[in-house]
Amino acid sequence: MVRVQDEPFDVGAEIAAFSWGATHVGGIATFVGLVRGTHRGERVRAMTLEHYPGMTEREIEAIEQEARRRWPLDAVLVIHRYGRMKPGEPIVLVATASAHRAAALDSCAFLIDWLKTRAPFWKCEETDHGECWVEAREDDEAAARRWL
Amino acid sequence: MVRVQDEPFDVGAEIAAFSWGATHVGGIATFVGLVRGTHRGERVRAMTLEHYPGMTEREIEAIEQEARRRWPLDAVLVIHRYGRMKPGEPIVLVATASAHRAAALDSCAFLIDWLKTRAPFWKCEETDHGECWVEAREDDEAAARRWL
Amino acid sequence: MKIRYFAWLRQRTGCGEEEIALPDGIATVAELAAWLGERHPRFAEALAARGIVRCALNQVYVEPDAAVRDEDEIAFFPPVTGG
Amino acid sequence: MKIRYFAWLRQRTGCGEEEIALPDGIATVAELAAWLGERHPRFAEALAARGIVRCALNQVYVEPDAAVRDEDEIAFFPPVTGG
Repeated sequence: MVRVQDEPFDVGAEIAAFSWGATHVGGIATFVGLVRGTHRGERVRAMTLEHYPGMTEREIEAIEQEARRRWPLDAVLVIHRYGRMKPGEPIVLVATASAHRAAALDSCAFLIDWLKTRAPFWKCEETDHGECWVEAREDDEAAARRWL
Repeated sequence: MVRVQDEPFDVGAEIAAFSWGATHVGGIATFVGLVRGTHRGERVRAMTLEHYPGMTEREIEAIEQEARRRWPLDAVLVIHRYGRMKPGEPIVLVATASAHRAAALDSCAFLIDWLKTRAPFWKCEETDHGECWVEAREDDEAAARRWL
Repeated sequence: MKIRYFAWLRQRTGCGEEEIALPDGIATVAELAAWLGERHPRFAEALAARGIVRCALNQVYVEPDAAVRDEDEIAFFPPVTGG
Repeated sequence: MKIRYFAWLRQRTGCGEEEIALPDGIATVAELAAWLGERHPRFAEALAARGIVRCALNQVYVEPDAAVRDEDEIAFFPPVTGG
Protein backbone atom coordinates (compact mmCIF):
# COMPACT_ATOMS: atom_id res chain seq x y z
CA MET A 1 0.00 0.00 0.00
CA VAL A 2 1.20 3.48 -0.88
CA ARG A 3 0.19 6.69 0.89
CA VAL A 4 1.45 10.15 -0.07
CA GLN A 5 0.29 12.74 2.42
CA ASP A 6 0.78 16.19 3.88
CA GLU A 7 -0.13 15.13 7.44
CA PRO A 8 2.42 13.81 9.91
CA PHE A 9 2.14 10.09 10.67
CA ASP A 10 2.73 8.11 13.83
CA VAL A 11 5.52 5.63 13.13
CA GLY A 12 4.77 3.42 16.14
CA ALA A 13 1.05 3.25 15.34
CA GLU A 14 1.66 2.57 11.63
CA ILE A 15 4.08 -0.26 12.38
CA ALA A 16 1.79 -1.64 15.08
CA ALA A 17 -1.03 -1.81 12.50
CA PHE A 18 1.15 -3.38 9.82
CA SER A 19 0.67 -7.02 8.95
CA TRP A 20 0.51 -8.49 12.44
CA GLY A 21 -1.51 -11.60 12.98
CA ALA A 22 -0.61 -13.15 9.61
CA THR A 23 0.95 -16.30 11.02
CA HIS A 24 2.93 -17.16 7.90
CA VAL A 25 4.93 -13.93 8.23
CA GLY A 26 8.34 -14.62 9.76
CA GLY A 27 9.94 -11.21 9.48
CA ILE A 28 9.03 -7.55 9.18
CA ALA A 29 11.60 -4.96 8.16
CA THR A 30 11.02 -1.24 8.35
CA PHE A 31 12.92 1.90 7.48
CA VAL A 32 12.04 5.42 8.57
CA GLY A 33 13.71 8.48 7.06
CA LEU A 34 13.76 11.59 9.25
CA VAL A 35 14.43 15.28 8.72
CA ARG A 36 17.99 15.93 9.91
CA GLY A 37 18.77 19.08 11.87
CA THR A 38 22.02 19.74 10.02
CA HIS A 39 23.16 19.46 6.42
CA ARG A 40 26.75 20.05 5.31
CA GLY A 41 27.45 21.62 8.70
CA GLU A 42 24.56 24.09 8.49
CA ARG A 43 21.66 24.10 10.87
CA VAL A 44 18.40 23.19 9.13
CA ARG A 45 15.36 24.89 10.66
CA ALA A 46 12.80 23.20 8.49
CA MET A 47 12.41 21.49 5.16
CA THR A 48 9.71 21.57 2.50
CA LEU A 49 9.17 18.62 0.22
CA GLU A 50 7.63 19.43 -3.14
CA HIS A 51 6.18 16.55 -5.13
CA TYR A 52 4.40 15.79 -8.39
CA PRO A 53 0.87 14.75 -7.37
CA GLY A 54 -0.26 11.76 -9.38
CA MET A 55 3.15 10.80 -10.72
CA THR A 56 4.45 10.35 -7.18
CA GLU A 57 1.85 7.72 -6.30
CA ARG A 58 2.19 6.05 -9.69
CA GLU A 59 5.97 5.85 -9.42
CA ILE A 60 5.99 4.49 -5.84
CA GLU A 61 3.36 1.92 -6.80
CA ALA A 62 5.58 0.82 -9.69
CA ILE A 63 8.50 0.42 -7.27
CA GLU A 64 6.27 -1.60 -4.92
CA GLN A 65 5.29 -3.86 -7.84
CA GLU A 66 8.95 -4.33 -8.74
CA ALA A 67 9.71 -5.32 -5.12
CA ARG A 68 6.85 -7.83 -5.14
CA ARG A 69 8.14 -9.26 -8.42
CA ARG A 70 11.60 -9.78 -6.91
CA TRP A 71 10.72 -11.05 -3.43
CA PRO A 72 7.87 -13.12 -1.93
CA LEU A 73 6.23 -10.39 0.14
CA ASP A 74 3.07 -10.69 2.21
CA ALA A 75 2.65 -6.97 2.70
CA VAL A 76 4.28 -3.70 1.70
CA LEU A 77 3.59 -0.27 3.13
CA VAL A 78 5.09 3.00 1.92
CA ILE A 79 4.09 6.30 3.49
CA HIS A 80 5.76 9.44 2.17
CA ARG A 81 5.04 12.96 3.30
CA TYR A 82 5.24 16.20 1.40
CA GLY A 83 4.99 19.78 2.64
CA ARG A 84 6.87 21.49 5.46
CA MET A 85 8.57 19.47 8.21
CA LYS A 86 10.81 20.16 11.18
CA PRO A 87 14.02 18.32 12.14
CA GLY A 88 13.25 14.97 13.78
CA GLU A 89 9.96 14.50 11.92
CA PRO A 90 9.50 11.31 9.88
CA ILE A 91 9.49 11.87 6.10
CA VAL A 92 9.08 8.33 4.86
CA LEU A 93 8.20 4.91 6.22
CA VAL A 94 8.83 1.68 4.33
CA ALA A 95 7.69 -1.64 5.79
CA THR A 96 7.85 -5.12 4.28
CA ALA A 97 6.62 -8.46 5.59
CA SER A 98 7.69 -11.87 4.36
CA ALA A 99 7.96 -15.47 5.46
CA HIS A 100 11.70 -15.02 5.05
CA ARG A 101 14.00 -12.63 6.85
CA ALA A 102 16.25 -11.90 3.89
CA ALA A 103 13.29 -11.07 1.64
CA ALA A 104 11.94 -8.56 4.17
CA LEU A 105 15.32 -6.92 4.78
CA ASP A 106 16.45 -6.79 1.15
CA SER A 107 13.13 -5.54 -0.23
CA CYS A 108 12.99 -2.81 2.43
CA ALA A 109 16.46 -1.59 1.43
CA PHE A 110 15.52 -1.84 -2.27
CA LEU A 111 12.33 0.18 -1.79
CA ILE A 112 14.02 3.07 -0.02
CA ASP A 113 16.98 3.06 -2.44
CA TRP A 114 14.70 3.28 -5.47
CA LEU A 115 12.31 5.74 -3.82
CA LYS A 116 15.20 8.11 -3.25
CA THR A 117 16.24 8.15 -6.90
CA ARG A 118 12.88 7.70 -8.68
CA ALA A 119 9.96 9.13 -6.70
CA PRO A 120 9.39 12.76 -7.77
CA PHE A 121 10.08 14.65 -4.53
CA TRP A 122 12.37 17.64 -4.08
CA LYS A 123 13.72 18.93 -0.77
CA CYS A 124 14.08 22.62 -0.07
CA GLU A 125 15.87 23.38 3.21
CA GLU A 126 15.55 26.50 5.35
CA THR A 127 18.88 27.38 6.92
CA ASP A 128 20.31 30.50 8.57
CA HIS A 129 21.38 31.56 5.06
CA GLY A 130 17.98 31.23 3.47
CA GLU A 131 16.34 28.54 1.40
CA CYS A 132 18.26 26.02 -0.61
CA TRP A 133 17.26 23.12 -2.87
CA VAL A 134 19.04 19.94 -1.85
CA GLU A 135 21.21 18.45 -4.58
CA ALA A 136 20.89 14.81 -5.58
CA ARG A 137 23.67 12.64 -4.17
CA GLU A 138 25.86 10.34 -6.21
CA ASP A 139 25.86 7.78 -3.41
CA ASP A 140 22.07 7.57 -3.63
CA GLU A 141 22.46 6.81 -7.33
CA ALA A 142 25.07 4.19 -6.49
CA ALA A 143 22.79 2.61 -3.87
CA ALA A 144 19.96 2.41 -6.42
CA ARG A 145 22.25 0.85 -9.05
CA ARG A 146 23.06 -2.07 -6.71
CA TRP A 147 19.63 -3.47 -7.58
CA LEU A 148 19.95 -3.28 -11.37
CA MET B 1 20.56 -1.50 24.61
CA VAL B 2 19.88 -5.20 25.01
CA ARG B 3 16.87 -6.74 26.72
CA VAL B 4 16.28 -10.48 27.09
CA GLN B 5 12.89 -11.17 28.56
CA ASP B 6 10.10 -13.68 29.07
CA GLU B 7 7.31 -11.10 28.69
CA PRO B 8 5.76 -10.18 25.35
CA PHE B 9 6.67 -6.73 24.05
CA ASP B 10 4.72 -4.18 22.06
CA VAL B 11 6.54 -3.61 18.77
CA GLY B 12 4.76 -0.34 17.96
CA ALA B 13 5.41 1.11 21.41
CA GLU B 14 9.05 0.02 21.44
CA ILE B 15 9.70 1.57 18.04
CA ALA B 16 7.77 4.69 19.00
CA ALA B 17 10.04 5.09 22.04
CA PHE B 18 13.24 4.44 20.08
CA SER B 19 15.57 7.30 19.35
CA TRP B 20 13.07 9.88 18.16
CA GLY B 21 13.86 13.51 18.68
CA ALA B 22 17.60 13.12 18.05
CA THR B 23 17.78 15.57 15.17
CA HIS B 24 21.05 14.23 13.75
CA VAL B 25 19.43 10.84 13.09
CA GLY B 26 18.50 10.52 9.42
CA GLY B 27 17.34 6.91 9.32
CA ILE B 28 15.99 4.21 11.58
CA ALA B 29 15.90 0.58 10.48
CA THR B 30 14.07 -2.14 12.34
CA PHE B 31 13.58 -5.87 12.00
CA VAL B 32 11.03 -7.97 13.85
CA GLY B 33 11.14 -11.76 13.84
CA LEU B 34 7.82 -13.51 14.48
CA VAL B 35 6.73 -17.03 15.36
CA ARG B 36 5.51 -18.69 12.17
CA GLY B 37 2.43 -20.86 12.21
CA THR B 38 3.95 -23.50 9.93
CA HIS B 39 7.37 -25.11 9.61
CA ARG B 40 8.25 -27.60 6.85
CA GLY B 41 4.57 -27.91 6.06
CA GLU B 42 3.55 -28.76 9.60
CA ARG B 43 1.27 -26.61 11.71
CA VAL B 44 3.10 -25.10 14.68
CA ARG B 45 0.84 -24.61 17.71
CA ALA B 46 3.43 -22.93 19.88
CA MET B 47 7.15 -22.59 20.31
CA THR B 48 9.39 -22.48 23.37
CA LEU B 49 12.70 -20.66 23.25
CA GLU B 50 15.29 -21.91 25.70
CA HIS B 51 18.27 -19.68 26.37
CA TYR B 52 21.46 -19.49 28.42
CA PRO B 53 20.84 -16.74 30.98
CA GLY B 54 23.90 -14.55 31.35
CA MET B 55 25.66 -15.73 28.22
CA THR B 56 22.73 -14.60 26.07
CA GLU B 57 22.96 -10.99 27.24
CA ARG B 58 26.76 -11.04 27.05
CA GLU B 59 26.76 -12.41 23.51
CA ILE B 60 24.14 -9.98 22.19
CA GLU B 61 26.00 -7.09 23.81
CA ALA B 62 29.18 -8.23 22.06
CA ILE B 63 27.30 -8.26 18.73
CA GLU B 64 25.97 -4.76 19.45
CA GLN B 65 29.54 -3.58 20.13
CA GLU B 66 30.71 -5.10 16.88
CA ALA B 67 27.92 -3.27 15.02
CA ARG B 68 28.90 0.01 16.66
CA ARG B 69 32.54 -0.59 15.69
CA ARG B 70 31.55 -1.11 12.05
CA TRP B 71 28.92 1.63 11.57
CA PRO B 72 28.35 5.12 13.03
CA LEU B 73 25.23 4.37 15.06
CA ASP B 74 23.36 6.76 17.32
CA ALA B 75 21.29 4.07 18.99
CA VAL B 76 20.82 0.31 18.97
CA LEU B 77 18.02 -1.67 20.55
CA VAL B 78 17.74 -5.45 20.70
CA ILE B 79 14.86 -7.14 22.49
CA HIS B 80 14.77 -10.94 22.46
CA ARG B 81 12.20 -13.09 24.17
CA TYR B 82 12.52 -16.55 25.63
CA GLY B 83 9.83 -18.92 26.93
CA ARG B 84 6.65 -20.08 25.24
CA MET B 85 5.11 -18.14 22.32
CA LYS B 86 2.24 -18.55 19.91
CA PRO B 87 2.31 -18.08 16.11
CA GLY B 88 2.24 -14.39 15.20
CA GLU B 89 3.98 -13.28 18.39
CA PRO B 90 7.18 -11.22 18.06
CA ILE B 91 10.33 -13.07 19.12
CA VAL B 92 12.97 -10.46 18.46
CA LEU B 93 13.19 -6.75 17.65
CA VAL B 94 16.32 -5.08 16.30
CA ALA B 95 16.40 -1.32 15.76
CA THR B 96 19.27 0.90 14.65
CA ALA B 97 19.51 4.65 14.21
CA SER B 98 22.13 6.52 12.25
CA ALA B 99 22.73 9.76 10.41
CA HIS B 100 23.06 7.61 7.30
CA ARG B 101 20.50 5.33 5.73
CA ALA B 102 22.95 2.65 4.64
CA ALA B 103 24.48 2.42 8.13
CA ALA B 104 21.06 1.91 9.72
CA LEU B 105 19.95 -0.69 7.15
CA ASP B 106 23.21 -2.64 6.99
CA SER B 107 23.75 -2.75 10.76
CA CYS B 108 20.16 -3.92 11.31
CA ALA B 109 20.69 -6.81 8.87
CA PHE B 110 24.08 -7.57 10.45
CA LEU B 111 22.63 -7.67 13.97
CA ILE B 112 19.85 -10.11 13.13
CA ASP B 113 22.18 -12.29 11.01
CA TRP B 114 24.71 -12.61 13.82
CA LEU B 115 22.06 -12.98 16.52
CA LYS B 116 20.63 -15.96 14.69
CA THR B 117 23.95 -17.81 14.57
CA ARG B 118 25.59 -16.66 17.84
CA ALA B 119 23.05 -15.81 20.54
CA PRO B 120 22.41 -18.93 22.66
CA PHE B 121 18.72 -19.59 22.03
CA TRP B 122 17.12 -22.86 20.99
CA LYS B 123 13.65 -23.27 19.51
CA CYS B 124 11.44 -26.20 20.40
CA GLU B 125 8.23 -26.37 18.35
CA GLU B 126 4.94 -27.98 19.33
CA THR B 127 3.27 -29.56 16.30
CA ASP B 128 0.51 -32.11 15.81
CA HIS B 129 3.25 -34.76 16.02
CA GLY B 130 4.68 -33.63 19.34
CA GLU B 131 7.65 -31.49 20.29
CA CYS B 132 10.64 -31.00 18.05
CA TRP B 133 13.87 -29.03 18.37
CA VAL B 134 14.41 -26.80 15.35
CA GLU B 135 17.63 -27.56 13.46
CA ALA B 136 20.10 -24.84 12.60
CA ARG B 137 19.89 -23.74 8.97
CA GLU B 138 22.79 -23.56 6.60
CA ASP B 139 21.39 -20.41 5.00
CA ASP B 140 21.51 -18.66 8.38
CA GLU B 141 25.19 -19.60 8.58
CA ALA B 142 25.69 -18.28 5.06
CA ALA B 143 23.92 -15.01 5.94
CA ALA B 144 26.18 -14.57 8.98
CA ARG B 145 29.33 -15.27 6.93
CA ARG B 146 28.51 -12.36 4.58
CA TRP B 147 29.77 -10.05 7.32
CA LEU B 148 33.12 -11.75 7.99
CA MET C 1 -0.54 20.60 -24.04
CA LYS C 2 0.28 21.11 -20.38
CA ILE C 3 3.86 21.89 -19.36
CA ARG C 4 4.85 21.57 -15.70
CA TYR C 5 8.01 22.59 -13.87
CA PHE C 6 9.08 21.50 -10.40
CA ALA C 7 11.49 22.57 -7.65
CA TRP C 8 14.09 25.11 -8.78
CA LEU C 9 13.00 24.77 -12.42
CA ARG C 10 9.61 26.06 -11.27
CA GLN C 11 11.31 28.98 -9.56
CA ARG C 12 13.57 29.77 -12.53
CA THR C 13 10.78 29.69 -15.09
CA GLY C 14 8.55 31.58 -12.69
CA CYS C 15 5.66 29.22 -13.34
CA GLY C 16 4.54 25.86 -12.08
CA GLU C 17 2.54 25.04 -15.15
CA GLU C 18 1.53 26.53 -18.47
CA GLU C 19 -0.80 25.53 -21.29
CA ILE C 20 0.61 25.80 -24.80
CA ALA C 21 -0.36 24.57 -28.24
CA LEU C 22 2.15 22.08 -29.65
CA PRO C 23 4.40 24.36 -31.72
CA ASP C 24 4.85 23.64 -35.42
CA GLY C 25 7.76 21.38 -36.21
CA ILE C 26 8.17 20.08 -32.63
CA ALA C 27 8.07 16.27 -32.45
CA THR C 28 10.15 15.24 -29.42
CA VAL C 29 10.72 16.15 -25.79
CA ALA C 30 14.19 17.49 -26.65
CA GLU C 31 12.78 19.78 -29.36
CA LEU C 32 10.02 20.94 -27.06
CA ALA C 33 12.51 21.69 -24.26
CA ALA C 34 14.65 23.75 -26.65
CA TRP C 35 11.56 25.66 -27.78
CA LEU C 36 10.55 26.31 -24.16
CA GLY C 37 14.10 27.54 -23.46
CA GLU C 38 13.43 30.48 -25.77
CA ARG C 39 10.50 31.52 -23.56
CA HIS C 40 12.41 30.92 -20.31
CA PRO C 41 16.11 31.81 -20.59
CA ARG C 42 16.92 30.35 -17.19
CA PHE C 43 15.32 27.06 -18.24
CA ALA C 44 17.61 27.11 -21.26
CA GLU C 45 20.58 27.54 -18.91
CA ALA C 46 19.51 24.50 -16.90
CA LEU C 47 19.07 22.45 -20.10
CA ALA C 48 22.58 23.42 -21.15
CA ALA C 49 23.94 21.73 -18.02
CA ARG C 50 23.66 18.16 -19.28
CA GLY C 51 22.01 15.56 -17.06
CA ILE C 52 20.44 18.08 -14.73
CA VAL C 53 16.91 18.17 -16.19
CA ARG C 54 14.63 15.13 -16.03
CA CYS C 55 11.43 14.75 -18.05
CA ALA C 56 8.16 12.90 -17.52
CA LEU C 57 5.57 12.44 -20.27
CA ASN C 58 2.09 11.87 -18.89
CA GLN C 59 3.70 11.16 -15.51
CA VAL C 60 6.13 8.53 -16.76
CA TYR C 61 9.89 9.09 -17.08
CA VAL C 62 11.01 9.45 -20.68
CA GLU C 63 14.22 10.10 -22.58
CA PRO C 64 14.69 13.25 -24.69
CA ASP C 65 13.84 11.46 -27.93
CA ALA C 66 10.29 10.57 -26.78
CA ALA C 67 7.54 11.78 -29.14
CA VAL C 68 5.12 14.47 -27.91
CA ARG C 69 1.50 15.15 -28.89
CA ASP C 70 -0.78 18.12 -28.26
CA GLU C 71 -2.82 16.32 -25.58
CA ASP C 72 0.23 15.38 -23.46
CA GLU C 73 1.27 16.56 -20.01
CA ILE C 74 5.02 17.10 -19.99
CA ALA C 75 6.97 17.83 -16.81
CA PHE C 76 10.54 19.04 -16.36
CA PHE C 77 12.35 18.75 -13.04
CA PRO C 78 15.76 18.33 -11.42
CA PRO C 79 17.00 14.96 -10.09
CA VAL C 80 14.74 13.87 -7.23
CA THR C 81 15.75 14.21 -3.57
CA GLY C 82 12.99 12.63 -1.51
CA GLY C 83 13.08 9.80 1.01
CA MET D 1 33.26 -27.18 38.16
CA LYS D 2 29.78 -26.59 36.82
CA ILE D 3 28.67 -28.39 33.65
CA ARG D 4 25.57 -27.18 31.80
CA TYR D 5 23.61 -28.71 28.95
CA PHE D 6 20.99 -26.96 26.80
CA ALA D 7 18.17 -27.87 24.42
CA TRP D 8 18.19 -31.50 23.28
CA LEU D 9 21.56 -32.11 24.94
CA ARG D 10 19.84 -31.27 28.23
CA GLN D 11 17.10 -33.75 27.42
CA ARG D 12 19.52 -36.49 26.33
CA THR D 13 21.75 -36.17 29.40
CA GLY D 14 18.66 -35.88 31.58
CA CYS D 15 20.16 -32.93 33.43
CA GLY D 16 20.42 -29.20 32.90
CA GLU D 17 23.49 -28.81 35.09
CA GLU D 18 25.77 -30.85 37.28
CA GLU D 19 28.64 -30.06 39.63
CA ILE D 20 31.74 -32.22 39.26
CA ALA D 21 35.32 -32.05 40.43
CA LEU D 22 37.78 -31.62 37.56
CA PRO D 23 38.72 -35.24 36.82
CA ASP D 24 42.40 -36.23 36.99
CA GLY D 25 44.23 -35.93 33.72
CA ILE D 26 41.60 -33.71 32.05
CA ALA D 27 43.09 -30.49 30.67
CA THR D 28 40.88 -29.42 27.74
CA VAL D 29 37.23 -29.03 26.75
CA ALA D 30 37.58 -31.98 24.34
CA GLU D 31 38.96 -34.24 27.06
CA LEU D 32 36.25 -33.15 29.46
CA ALA D 33 33.54 -33.79 26.88
CA ALA D 34 34.88 -37.30 26.24
CA TRP D 35 34.94 -37.95 30.00
CA LEU D 36 31.35 -36.69 30.34
CA GLY D 37 30.35 -38.96 27.46
CA GLU D 38 31.11 -41.95 29.68
CA ARG D 39 28.53 -40.72 32.20
CA HIS D 40 25.99 -39.82 29.54
CA PRO D 41 26.02 -42.26 26.61
CA ARG D 42 23.62 -40.15 24.56
CA PHE D 43 25.91 -37.14 25.01
CA ALA D 44 28.73 -39.32 23.64
CA GLU D 45 26.55 -40.07 20.61
CA ALA D 46 26.01 -36.37 19.99
CA LEU D 47 29.74 -35.70 20.33
CA ALA D 48 30.45 -38.39 17.77
CA ALA D 49 28.40 -36.46 15.21
CA ARG D 50 31.06 -33.88 14.42
CA GLY D 51 30.14 -30.22 14.43
CA ILE D 52 26.88 -30.71 16.27
CA VAL D 53 28.01 -29.79 19.80
CA ARG D 54 29.07 -26.25 20.69
CA CYS D 55 30.90 -25.31 23.86
CA ALA D 56 31.09 -22.17 26.02
CA LEU D 57 33.65 -21.72 28.79
CA ASN D 58 32.50 -19.21 31.37
CA GLN D 59 29.83 -18.05 28.93
CA VAL D 60 32.21 -17.43 26.03
CA TYR D 61 32.41 -19.64 22.93
CA VAL D 62 35.57 -21.76 22.86
CA GLU D 63 37.13 -24.41 20.64
CA PRO D 64 37.66 -27.99 21.87
CA ASP D 65 41.32 -27.36 22.68
CA ALA D 66 40.52 -24.66 25.29
CA ALA D 67 42.01 -25.35 28.72
CA VAL D 68 39.63 -26.04 31.64
CA ARG D 69 40.07 -25.41 35.38
CA ASP D 70 38.12 -26.61 38.39
CA GLU D 71 36.39 -23.25 38.96
CA ASP D 72 35.02 -22.99 35.40
CA GLU D 73 31.44 -23.14 34.13
CA ILE D 74 31.34 -25.18 30.96
CA ALA D 75 28.27 -25.44 28.77
CA PHE D 76 27.50 -27.80 25.90
CA PHE D 77 24.71 -27.12 23.42
CA PRO D 78 23.59 -27.65 19.83
CA PRO D 79 23.89 -24.92 17.16
CA VAL D 80 21.70 -21.99 18.15
CA THR D 81 18.31 -21.34 16.54
CA GLY D 82 17.01 -18.08 17.98
CA GLY D 83 16.00 -14.85 16.28
